[in-house]
Amino acid sequence: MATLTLGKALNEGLRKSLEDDSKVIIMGEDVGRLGGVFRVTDGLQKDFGEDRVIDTPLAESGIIGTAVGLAIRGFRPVCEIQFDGFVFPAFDQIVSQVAKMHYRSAGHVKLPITIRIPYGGGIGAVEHHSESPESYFCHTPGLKVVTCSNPVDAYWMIQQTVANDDPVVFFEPKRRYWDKADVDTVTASRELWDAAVVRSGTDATVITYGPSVKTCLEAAAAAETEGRSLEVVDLRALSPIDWPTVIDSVTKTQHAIVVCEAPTYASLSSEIAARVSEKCFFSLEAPVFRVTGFSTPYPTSRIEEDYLPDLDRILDAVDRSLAY
Amino acid sequence: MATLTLGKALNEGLRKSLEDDSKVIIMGEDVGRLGGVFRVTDGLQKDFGEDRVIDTPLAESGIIGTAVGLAIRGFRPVCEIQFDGFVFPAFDQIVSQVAKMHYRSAGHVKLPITIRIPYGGGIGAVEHHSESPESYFCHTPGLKVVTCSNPVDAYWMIQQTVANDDPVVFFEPKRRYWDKADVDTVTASRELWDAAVVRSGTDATVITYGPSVKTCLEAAAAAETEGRSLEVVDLRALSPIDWPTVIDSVTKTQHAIVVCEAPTYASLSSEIAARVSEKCFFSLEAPVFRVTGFSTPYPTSRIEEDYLPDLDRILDAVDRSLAY
Amino acid sequence: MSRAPGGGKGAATASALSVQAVQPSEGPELVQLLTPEGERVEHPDYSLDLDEEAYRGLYRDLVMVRRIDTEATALQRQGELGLWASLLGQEAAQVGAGRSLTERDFAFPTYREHGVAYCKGVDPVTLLGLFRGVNQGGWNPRDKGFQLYTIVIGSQTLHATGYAMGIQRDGADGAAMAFFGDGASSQGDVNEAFVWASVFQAPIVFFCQNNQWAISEPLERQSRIPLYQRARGFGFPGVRVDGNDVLAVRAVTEAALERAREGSGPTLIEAFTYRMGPHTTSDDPTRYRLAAELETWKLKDPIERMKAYLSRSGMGNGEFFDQVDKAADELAAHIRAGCLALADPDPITLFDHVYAGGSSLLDEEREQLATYLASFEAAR
Amino acid sequence: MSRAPGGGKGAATASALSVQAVQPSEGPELVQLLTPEGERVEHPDYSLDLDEEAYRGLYRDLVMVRRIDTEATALQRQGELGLWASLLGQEAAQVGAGRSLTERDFAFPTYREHGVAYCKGVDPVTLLGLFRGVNQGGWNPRDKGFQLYTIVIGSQTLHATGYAMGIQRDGADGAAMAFFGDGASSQGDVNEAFVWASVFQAPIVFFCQNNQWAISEPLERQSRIPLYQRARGFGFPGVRVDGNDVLAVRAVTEAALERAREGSGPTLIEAFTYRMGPHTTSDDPTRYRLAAELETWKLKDPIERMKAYLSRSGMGNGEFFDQVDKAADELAAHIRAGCLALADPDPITLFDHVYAGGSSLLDEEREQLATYLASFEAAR
Ligand SMILES: Cc1ncc(C[n+]2csc(CCOP(=O)(O)OP(=O)(O)O)c2C)c(N)n1
Ligand SMILES: Cc1ncc(C[n+]2csc(CCOP(=O)(O)OP(=O)(O)O)c2C)c(N)n1
Ligand SMILES: [Mg+2]
Ligand SMILES: [Mg+2]
Repeated sequence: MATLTLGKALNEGLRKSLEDDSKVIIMGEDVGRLGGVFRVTDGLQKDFGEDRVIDTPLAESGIIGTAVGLAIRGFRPVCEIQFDGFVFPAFDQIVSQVAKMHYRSAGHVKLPITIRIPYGGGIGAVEHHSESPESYFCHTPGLKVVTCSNPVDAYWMIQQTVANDDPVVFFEPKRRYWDKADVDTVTASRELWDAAVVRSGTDATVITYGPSVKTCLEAAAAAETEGRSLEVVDLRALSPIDWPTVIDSVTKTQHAIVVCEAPTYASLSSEIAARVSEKCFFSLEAPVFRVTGFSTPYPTSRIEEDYLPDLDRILDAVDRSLAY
Repeated sequence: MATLTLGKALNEGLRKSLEDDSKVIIMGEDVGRLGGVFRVTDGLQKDFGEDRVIDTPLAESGIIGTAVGLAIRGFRPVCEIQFDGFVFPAFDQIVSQVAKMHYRSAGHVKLPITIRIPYGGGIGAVEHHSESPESYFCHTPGLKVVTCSNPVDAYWMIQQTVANDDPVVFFEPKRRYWDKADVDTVTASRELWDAAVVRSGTDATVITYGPSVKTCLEAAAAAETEGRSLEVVDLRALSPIDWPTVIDSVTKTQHAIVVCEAPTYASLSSEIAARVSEKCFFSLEAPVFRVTGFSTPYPTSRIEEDYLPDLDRILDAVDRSLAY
Repeated sequence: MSRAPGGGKGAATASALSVQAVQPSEGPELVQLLTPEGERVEHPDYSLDLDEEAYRGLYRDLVMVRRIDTEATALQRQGELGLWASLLGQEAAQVGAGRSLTERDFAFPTYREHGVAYCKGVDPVTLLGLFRGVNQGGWNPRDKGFQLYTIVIGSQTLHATGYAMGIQRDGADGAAMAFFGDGASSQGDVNEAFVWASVFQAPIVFFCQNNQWAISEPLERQSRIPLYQRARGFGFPGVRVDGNDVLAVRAVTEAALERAREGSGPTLIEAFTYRMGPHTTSDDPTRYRLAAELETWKLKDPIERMKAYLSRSGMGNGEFFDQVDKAADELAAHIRAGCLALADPDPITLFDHVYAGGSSLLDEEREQLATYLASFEAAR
Repeated sequence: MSRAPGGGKGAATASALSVQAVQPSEGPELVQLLTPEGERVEHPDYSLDLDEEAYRGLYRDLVMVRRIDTEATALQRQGELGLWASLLGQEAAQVGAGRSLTERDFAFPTYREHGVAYCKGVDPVTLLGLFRGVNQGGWNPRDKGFQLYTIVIGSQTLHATGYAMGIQRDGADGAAMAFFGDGASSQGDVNEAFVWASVFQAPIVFFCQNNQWAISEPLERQSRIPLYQRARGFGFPGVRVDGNDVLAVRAVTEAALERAREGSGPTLIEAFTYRMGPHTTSDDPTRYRLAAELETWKLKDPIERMKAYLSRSGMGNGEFFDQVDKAADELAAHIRAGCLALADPDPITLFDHVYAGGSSLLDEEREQLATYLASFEAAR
C-alpha cells in the first residue's frame, strides 16, 4: 500500500510495465529528459534508457505512425499525446491504421499500442488543452477506450492497458493528476473492462467517468443531505461499456443522469442515453438527462467553470429527473 | 426543369456558385483536368480557369489548411475530399482550425468553407472508400453538417452551402450519384436547415438521411403492401438537426426507427435516439430502434450488403417496434 | 507600436536567394546501367555484377510480373475483380527493388506493388483477394516480410520507419523499405517519416516510384524539383535511378539497403518510371494525358531492354524466352483458376478480427446478425 | 516467386550516398550584419542602409518588446495571467521580421510572436487576453494584418500559404509570412506548406525562429542538418540569419519579402537564436538544459549589441537610452493597468460566435444556461 497521486500512480504503473515486458517502450514529446509536461514519465528514461523511453520529433502522426511499425516488429509502444487537443494530427493514423490493422490483416497483425491522452478541463489552460475528445475514438471500431478517475485505477488500468493486445486509447483526467489515494500495488481491484459502482444509492443513477467522477461523488454527498440517495457508476471502460452494470443500476433506481465534460451532440453520452433508454424502456420513470459540456468549442478559462458540469447542474438534473 | 443525375446536379449547382460569386473557388485532388473521380467538377476548370478550380498537391491537410488561409483572404473555398476515408489526414485542420476560428476570433474571422465528401458504401469499393464518418463532424462544435439524398436537394443544397458563411461539411451519397430526377433550377424547395418529410405515414417514423433515404422509401413502399404506414423523414441537415420536424412526426406515430450506414456506437444515430427518447418520452410506444452499420470497420465489398442497412433489416426493426 | 519610421530597405544580391529551377522530370543525374536499347553501360558510382542465372532470373521476374498484371486486368474486365491497379511499365522498378530485399528486410507497399509482392513470395492469387473484395489482403505480413497493401497515401512510410527503429532496438541486421509514389511525396506523413528516419538514423530505404502521375495530376503538381532532391533537405542522400532499368534499380537499391543495415541511415531512391496504364481500372487517362507521352515511354519498356541485353550478351536465346513465356502462361492459368476459386466470405465473418481480445459490443451485434440471418434460413 | 537464385551484389562507391553530417546548430553560413559586440560588418549578399532614426527605432522596438515580455512574466507570477510564453532572447528576430512587414503583408504567428504583434500595431494589452483567459486573442486579424495566435504547432503555415495563394489570385501586391519554431519543422503541416508554396510559387516567407529548443527537446530531436537547408529539398531557397542581430534579420527578411512580392516564390528564413527563458511560465528548464548554455547566449544579447552599435556610431547617447527606458516604463504601466482591467467575460457569452449564422442547437443550450443562471440570481 502506497499513497500516490494519480499522476504518480500512472508513473509507477508504467514503470512496472517497462519492468515486466522488455518490449514495452514509451514514446512522445518531452517524455524523456523532462519526464512529460505532467511528469507522468518522470525518471523512466533515466532508468530504462533512451531506446525505451523516446523523445520523438514534434509530430503526432509520426508518433503514432512509427508506433504502428514498432508494433509490427513486436514492440508494445505506449505513446503520449501531450494534450487532448493535439491528438488530431494523429487522427488519420489512429482511425485508418491503428484501428483497422488487425481487421485488415485478418488477425495476423496485432497492434498492442497504448495511446495516453491527458484530457478534460478545469486547469485554467489555454485553447486545445482542455478538451474531451473521447467520443471520436469510441465511435471508431477497432479501438478500445478507457479512462481512470482515481489513483488506484490509474495504477492498475495503465498496466492492464499496456498488457492488452488491442490498441487502447487511455484517457487521463488531467485535473485529477494531483488527487491522492492509498494504492494497493499487489492486487488489482477489478478487470479493465468492468464498470464500478463507486457509490450505492436508490433514487437515481449517475453514470459518469474520468474527471467527472469526483464531481458526481460530491454531488451525491450533497444530495444525501437533502435526503436523496444517488448511485454513482464510474464507467472506466468507455468502449466497450460494461452495460450490465449500468442497466442493473438504472433498472433499480429508474432514473438516469449521464455526466461528462464532452459536448452532448453525437457523443458517447448520446450512446449511453440511447442505450439506457432502450434497455430500460419499461423501468425508466423519466428521460435520461445529460449534464455535459455545451456545444461550443471549449471556452476561455475564465468561464470554464460555467461550461463544465458542476455539482449544481448535476443536482438540478437529478431534481428534474425525480420530478418528472 | 431539367433531368439530372445527382452527380450532375451537384456539378450544375457548383457551376452556378462559381458564376454567382467570383470569390468561390474549388480545390482538391483531380478536380481540375479530370473533373473529379466522380466527375462532380467536370468541365469547371475549363470554364473557370486554373486559378478558380485548382488541382492541389496530394495532401488533405494541405487542402483544408490552405483553404483556411484563402478564406481569411476573402475567398469561399469548396474543397473536395476524394473519398470519405481520406478526410482523416485533414481532421486536425478541420477540428482545430476550421471549426474553431470564428469562435477564437470572436467573430472577426469567418471561414465560409465547404468540405465536400462523397460517403457511404454499396459501390463495391476497396477499403477506405465506403465509410460514413459524419458523426465525427457532427460531434464537433463550430461545424455544420448536411447531406443530400436526391438530385433536387443536391442542386440546391450545394449552392446554399457554398453561400453559407459558416464552414459546412457537405456529404454526398456516392452510390446515389447516378440516380436521376427532374430538377427545378429556378426555385429552391426549402431552406438548407430544414428536414423533409419525404413520405407521410401514421404507424412509425423512419428517420434517415443521405444514401439510406432511398432504401427507407423502398422499405416504406414494401411496408404499405403489408398494411403498414411508415413516415420517412429525410434529415438533410445533420448538425444541427431540425428537431421540430422529427419530434412532431414521432409524437404522431409513437414509433421511431433511425436508419443510417455509420456504426451505431457514440454516433449521430445515438444522438437521434437519445433526443427522441427524451423529447417523446410520453408518446413513444417502443424504444427507438437503430438500423445501422455494425461496429466493425467497413467490411470487404463481397459482404458489404450484409453490413449495410437494407430493406429487410429496416422492416424487421419496424416489426419489433410495432410489436413492442 | 506601428511601422518604424523612415528607414531604407534590405537588399539581397540576386544570387543569394535564387534556386536552380530544374524541371522535375529531367536531369542528367539518372543512374542507368542498361540503355533503352539494352546496351550495358557503366556508372561511376554504381555497379552490378551478377551471374548469368541471376540476369536471366531478373528477366523472368519481369515477364512473370507483367503477366500477373495482364491477367488481373483481364479478370477485372470480366467482372471477376472489382478493381485492379496496374503496374504496367513499373516492372523493373519493382523487381529491381524486390530482388534487393533479403529475408532480413521488411517491405511496406502501397496498393500497386504486385511485383515486389511476387519477389517476396506472395502468391498472386492471395493478392487478388483485396481487389476481388473477399478480404483486405490475405497474407501474413510477418511470414513474407511484406506488409499488407496500404491504401491511404503515405501512411506506410511511417510504419516502415517505426519498423526500422524496431530493428535498431533489436540490434538486428536488416532494413525496412517503404514504397510510395510521386503523389505521396506531398503528404505530411511521408515528410514526417523523413524527419524520423533522419533523426534516428533508422535503417530504411524510401523507394519512390515516380511514375509521373498521381491519378490525373502530373508531377508538377507535387514538386518543382526532382523528387530525389527532397532527401537533402532532411539530411540524407537521395538518388534518382532509371526505374525502367532493372539492373540499375537493383544496384542502387542494394547499395542503399546495405548502407541502412550498416547503420548509416536512410536513403531516398527515386525510381524514374512511367505508369503505362490507367491509374486503376476505374480511371480514364485519355481525359488528362496525351497518347504521345505513352508512345515515348513505350520505347523505354523495361522488359524489352532486358530481353535485348540477354540476346546481345548471349545469355538468353529463343528457347529460353519461350520457356519463360510458358512459365508465365502457367502462372496466368494459376491466377485465373485461383481467382475464380476465391469464395465470398460468410457474412458472419464480418465480425471476425476486429479485436484480438474480442468485445462485448461485437458479441451482441454478431448474435443479432446471426439470428437475423437464421430467420431467412428458417423461412426457406 | 521466391528470391532470385545466385546473383552478385549491387555496390555504390562510398561517395555516392554520403551526406555531409553537419551539426544542425553550427556552420559559417550565418548572415550577420552586427557582431555580438555591436560592430557593423558587411555581408556579400545582404546589406541594410537605414537612416539614423530607423536604427534608433529598431533599438527602441527591442527594448519595448522586452519590456512587454518582462511585464507579462511579472503579471503571470502575480497570478494575473494563467500563463505566459516568454520571447526573451528572440526580440531581434521578431522585431527584424516585424519591421520588414508592410501593410500589404499578412503575418501568421505562433503563441510567442509578441514582438511581431507589437510591430504590427497590436496593443500588448489585447495580447494578454489569451494568457489571462478572458478571450482567445482579442484583435481583429484583418485590421492588423496579423492573424490570431495559433497554438497547434505548424497549422498556421498552411493558412499563410493559402493566404498567399489568395494574394496571387487577387493580383495584389503583398506577401504572407508564416512564423514557426524549430520543433514545428517536424510537423507534416509545415512540410505540406513547403510543397504548396513551392508548387504554386506563392508569395510567402517562412520565418523559423530556431531557438534551439522545443520545450525540453533540443534541435537534434528534429533535424540532423541546419534547418534552413530543409527548403532546398522543396525547391526554394533557405537562408540562416543571426536571429540576435536585428539588422541582419531585417535585411534578410525584407529581401525575402521582396522576392515573394515579385512573384519569385517562397523563402525559408532560419533565424538562429535562443530561448533564454522557460518554454512557458509552466516550464522548468533546469530539468533539461545546462545553465552554461544560457550564459553563452547572454553574451549574444540582441539588445546589448544594438545599444553598443548606437553608442559606437554616435547614433545613440545616454539621453536617448533614458528616453527609451522611460517609454518602456510607460508601456509597462499601460500593460499592467490594462491587464488588471481585463474583465472576465459574462458566462453566457460562451455561446457567442460559435457560428456566423447561429444554430438552433446552441439557441436551446443558451436558453438553458440562462434560465439556470437566472435561478441563482432569483435565489439571492
Ligand atoms: C490520403 C489519400 N488521399 C487520396 C487518396 C486517393 N488516391 C488514391 S491513389 C492516388 C494518387 C497516388 O499517386 P502516387 O502517390 O503518385 O501513386 P501512384 O498511384 O502513381 O502509384 C490518390 C489521390 C488516397 N488513397 N489516400
Ligand atoms: C500539435 C501540437 N503538439 C504539441 C503541442 C505542445 N507544444 C506546445 S509548444 C511545443 C514546442 C514547440 O517548439 P518550437 O516549434 O521549437 O517553438 P518554440 O516553443 O520553441 O517557440 C509543444 C510540443 C502543440 N502546441 N501542438
Ligand atoms: Mg504516381
Ligand atoms: Mg523552439
